[in-house]
Amino acid sequence: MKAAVIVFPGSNCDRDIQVALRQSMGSEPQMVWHKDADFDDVDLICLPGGFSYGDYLRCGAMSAKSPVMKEVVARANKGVPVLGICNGFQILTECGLVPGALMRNSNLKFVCRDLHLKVERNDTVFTKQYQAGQNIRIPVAHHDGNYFVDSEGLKALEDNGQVAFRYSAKDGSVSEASNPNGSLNNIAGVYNTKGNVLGMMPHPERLCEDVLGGTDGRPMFDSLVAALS
Amino acid sequence: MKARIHVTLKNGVLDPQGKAIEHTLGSLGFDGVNEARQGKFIELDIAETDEAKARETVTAMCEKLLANTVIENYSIDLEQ
Amino acid sequence: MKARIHVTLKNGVLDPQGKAIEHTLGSLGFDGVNEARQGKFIELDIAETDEAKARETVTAMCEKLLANTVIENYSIDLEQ
Amino acid sequence: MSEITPEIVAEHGINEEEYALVLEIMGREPNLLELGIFSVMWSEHCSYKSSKKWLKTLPTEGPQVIMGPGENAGVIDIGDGNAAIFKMESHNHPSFIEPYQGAATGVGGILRDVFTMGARPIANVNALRFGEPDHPKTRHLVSGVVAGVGGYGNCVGVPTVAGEVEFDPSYNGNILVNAMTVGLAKADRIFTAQASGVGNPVVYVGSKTGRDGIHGATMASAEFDDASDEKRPTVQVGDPFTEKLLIEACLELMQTDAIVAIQDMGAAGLTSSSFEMASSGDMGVELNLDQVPQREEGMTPYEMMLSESQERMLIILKPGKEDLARSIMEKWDLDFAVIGTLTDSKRMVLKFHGDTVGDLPIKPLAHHSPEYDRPWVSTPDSKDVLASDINEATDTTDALKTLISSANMSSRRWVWEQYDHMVMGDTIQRPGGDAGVVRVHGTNRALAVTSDCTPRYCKANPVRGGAQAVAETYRNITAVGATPLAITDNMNFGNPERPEIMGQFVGCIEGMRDACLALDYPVVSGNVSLYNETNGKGILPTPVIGGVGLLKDSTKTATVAFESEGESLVLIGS
Ligand SMILES: Nc1ncnc2c1ncn2[C@@H]1O[C@H](COP(=O)(O)OP(=O)(O)O)[C@@H](O)[C@H]1O
Repeated sequence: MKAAVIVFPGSNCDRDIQVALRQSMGSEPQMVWHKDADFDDVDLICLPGGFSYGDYLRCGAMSAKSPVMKEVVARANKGVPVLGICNGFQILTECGLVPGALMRNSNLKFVCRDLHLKVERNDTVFTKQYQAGQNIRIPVAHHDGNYFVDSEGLKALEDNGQVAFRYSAKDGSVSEASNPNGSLNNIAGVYNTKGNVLGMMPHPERLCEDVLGGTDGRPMFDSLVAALS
Repeated sequence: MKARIHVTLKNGVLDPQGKAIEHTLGSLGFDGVNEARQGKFIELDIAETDEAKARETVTAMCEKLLANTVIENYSIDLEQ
Repeated sequence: MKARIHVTLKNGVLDPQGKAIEHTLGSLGFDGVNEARQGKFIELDIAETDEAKARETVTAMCEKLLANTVIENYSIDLEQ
Repeated sequence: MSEITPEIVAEHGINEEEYALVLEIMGREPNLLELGIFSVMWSEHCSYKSSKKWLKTLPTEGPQVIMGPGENAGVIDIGDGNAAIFKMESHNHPSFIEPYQGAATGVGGILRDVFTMGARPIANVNALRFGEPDHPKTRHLVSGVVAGVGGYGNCVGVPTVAGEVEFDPSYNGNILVNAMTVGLAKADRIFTAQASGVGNPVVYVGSKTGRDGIHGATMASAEFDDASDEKRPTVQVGDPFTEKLLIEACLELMQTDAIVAIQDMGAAGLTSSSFEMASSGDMGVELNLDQVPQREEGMTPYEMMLSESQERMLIILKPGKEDLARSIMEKWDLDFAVIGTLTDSKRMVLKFHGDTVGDLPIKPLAHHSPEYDRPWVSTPDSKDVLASDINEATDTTDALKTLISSANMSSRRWVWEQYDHMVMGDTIQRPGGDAGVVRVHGTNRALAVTSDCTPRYCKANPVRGGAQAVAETYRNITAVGATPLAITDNMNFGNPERPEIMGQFVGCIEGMRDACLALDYPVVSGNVSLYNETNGKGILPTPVIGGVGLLKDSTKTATVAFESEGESLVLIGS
């Protein structure tokens, strides 16, 4: 599998994803500077977390206009899998690859901690190595992860099975109490309609090694490698 | 020419910042605030002097960057 | 009554957001933007109907919460 | 015609004797620009004039020490050819005036001190002290400071892995915001501020210069009164996004061989950075202020030299490397300008619109700044508190509840969850334990970091309190399985012109020295913040210690958590 990680000015989880990919792939992903629109053909494109352009104006708004994003959108539309984590998710919503918007957390505070996610489906390239309905532990670290979409949009997401993950409790239950940021229906990640683009606020790349506190993020990268190699 | 742009959340879009303002004003003892909404206010100083052309350009700026039209409305005031 | 409040950075205070907007508008091909500044726009719906009293209350709200007067200015428009 | 009146001199915080020394050094009356430069260079903040004599008594050497105090940050050897570079710094006064920006720019400043030496910052620590929880200002200050520390650190992508938060009425009018950064560099690729090479270009990179915090450095060294709330000095606004670009751009430039010397523009910005670089290399420098990137129109030389705009660096390049450096800065969208050259005149010559607007000797200003041996009295022994003086608790459950619900014992989760403590993917022990632990990227080693101080001990007995603070960091580092290597410190005290306060300072230093010597645990960097005093009431003596230790095997770390049923509890020590 060949993977690219797009680096925007202000990205700060680019190396973290690089490490996670390297661990699962056994080879190096390509790091692509946002001004380089003509990067190699790859099997996977990752948009990392961070504060691209300082999160100024709206998170992800300015990066979504980067030269490289035109190319990313074109390739995503051709079916190349795209994974956007945290700021990467915000960029995906801003360029319209996935529906909705990420607003300021409902308590207005940055939140960094481990929490639980319910895996909604395991039939995508991202989740084959999880079980559907599995409860996994993954950290979040964001200020603007409050997922919003209008009511028709929400209905469509739910009807099409585009919800990828929901914030859950340790016991797997999904309720307001397990919602860290005010997201509608506890949505932590969404797919596009074709299922080849995934945007998610939690950081699977941060829990891929026992010494860092857990490995529940690793199956995502292993799934991608298995599906795309 | 100066362009003054207001970017506000569409009706029906939850506004966590507005809610927090409402709540905090209440706890500071300011009663009688029925609703608070927070938006952005952007001022641009642009070289264009023709009003019609300026409006066209600034509208394009709003559509392309300054507002996220999925959740936001915008309005533009121009001043020589 | 509606109160429309503009909160803007004082002159001379660095506006990283404005700078980033300027930069991105430039790279999107919008030339001729000399300066961009970003502020906040807050709309309150308040129960008070007397204009003088409303202005006094909203001024107090701005001083106490809505503006950071160390670095920001505010202005208030009221509308019945 | 004299433009310098005694009032103007006093406004610049320069006393009569100091002004006499100014006249002697200059051999003439200074102009306003020159006076402004003296005032910032000789402020307590930049010159350490009250503390120097005592700081010199701290042990600073050891086989692990690569560079001790005197550089932007201390450097220690951590094996495998790597070095850890760290320092702590205060941003107390600005954070009281504007908690978010004050704390944010505090984090930004200490990050620059570390990456300016060639290190990638890998961990942040913050030590915070506030007034009583129900004091009317406390809530606003706590939430603003915590948001500011997080806002900056999270955005630049450096994990905040440890810290402390304490409440005491003595901080009601003077909160303490101490930030520490630990960075990682190759031991043979350390950059310093020592200028050399006549004719070498002096370049400016980073953000443009504005009228921020002019006189900030002198403000930070002057006592507060109630009117200072009204004065509302221009506070600096931080731009962590630009800082992130600056980190990446500087580290990229450091990979080339273009740099002779590099220095961040901290307090007193262009003035202190250019003086420090020239003076440590015994050079002269000529600056053309017209070339300084400016954010506002009509800035005067005085404003440019004294501005504290954030996210700026000064670099001496090797000849002919301008284009290389420019292309890297432009890649990262940062301003780049050649603003001067090194000379052999040992003077700083400032040009503006073709005229010479300032001409000052470098060494006397930088090194012959006043140094005081302030009178001090040692702190009288406080009465021992005997167990029999205290009523026995009638209900231990209630007593426990009182303890754990007190502000100083309560959980700090609310604070550290607002900090990204995992970014960079090497955090092995998150906040909440004895020390934060971060892996040395790509190796099996890890660094443990902690900050500690118990100010009420320091008040009761400065010598033992100072020693205790050092020892506590040592224990916290040991408790996670690491070997303590060295410390940085942040000496926060009241007005040193009062002999009791000076006595607290002297006592704490003595205790720190004793502990450092006993533990082979040298001081490699530090910062002093004096005049933390409002209306004549000083804070508790607060010598915050930041400790760094090494784990050779990062998998062999111990946490505070009980792991399973049936584990044994063992008490060791006295
Ligand atoms: N401002 C802060 N930032 C990050 N971590 C903090 C902060 N304040 C406290 N902590 C963490 O909370 C834990 C408990 O703090 P404290 O009560 O000071 O611990 P101790 O007395 O054991 O050193 C420590 O792990 C500390 O690092």
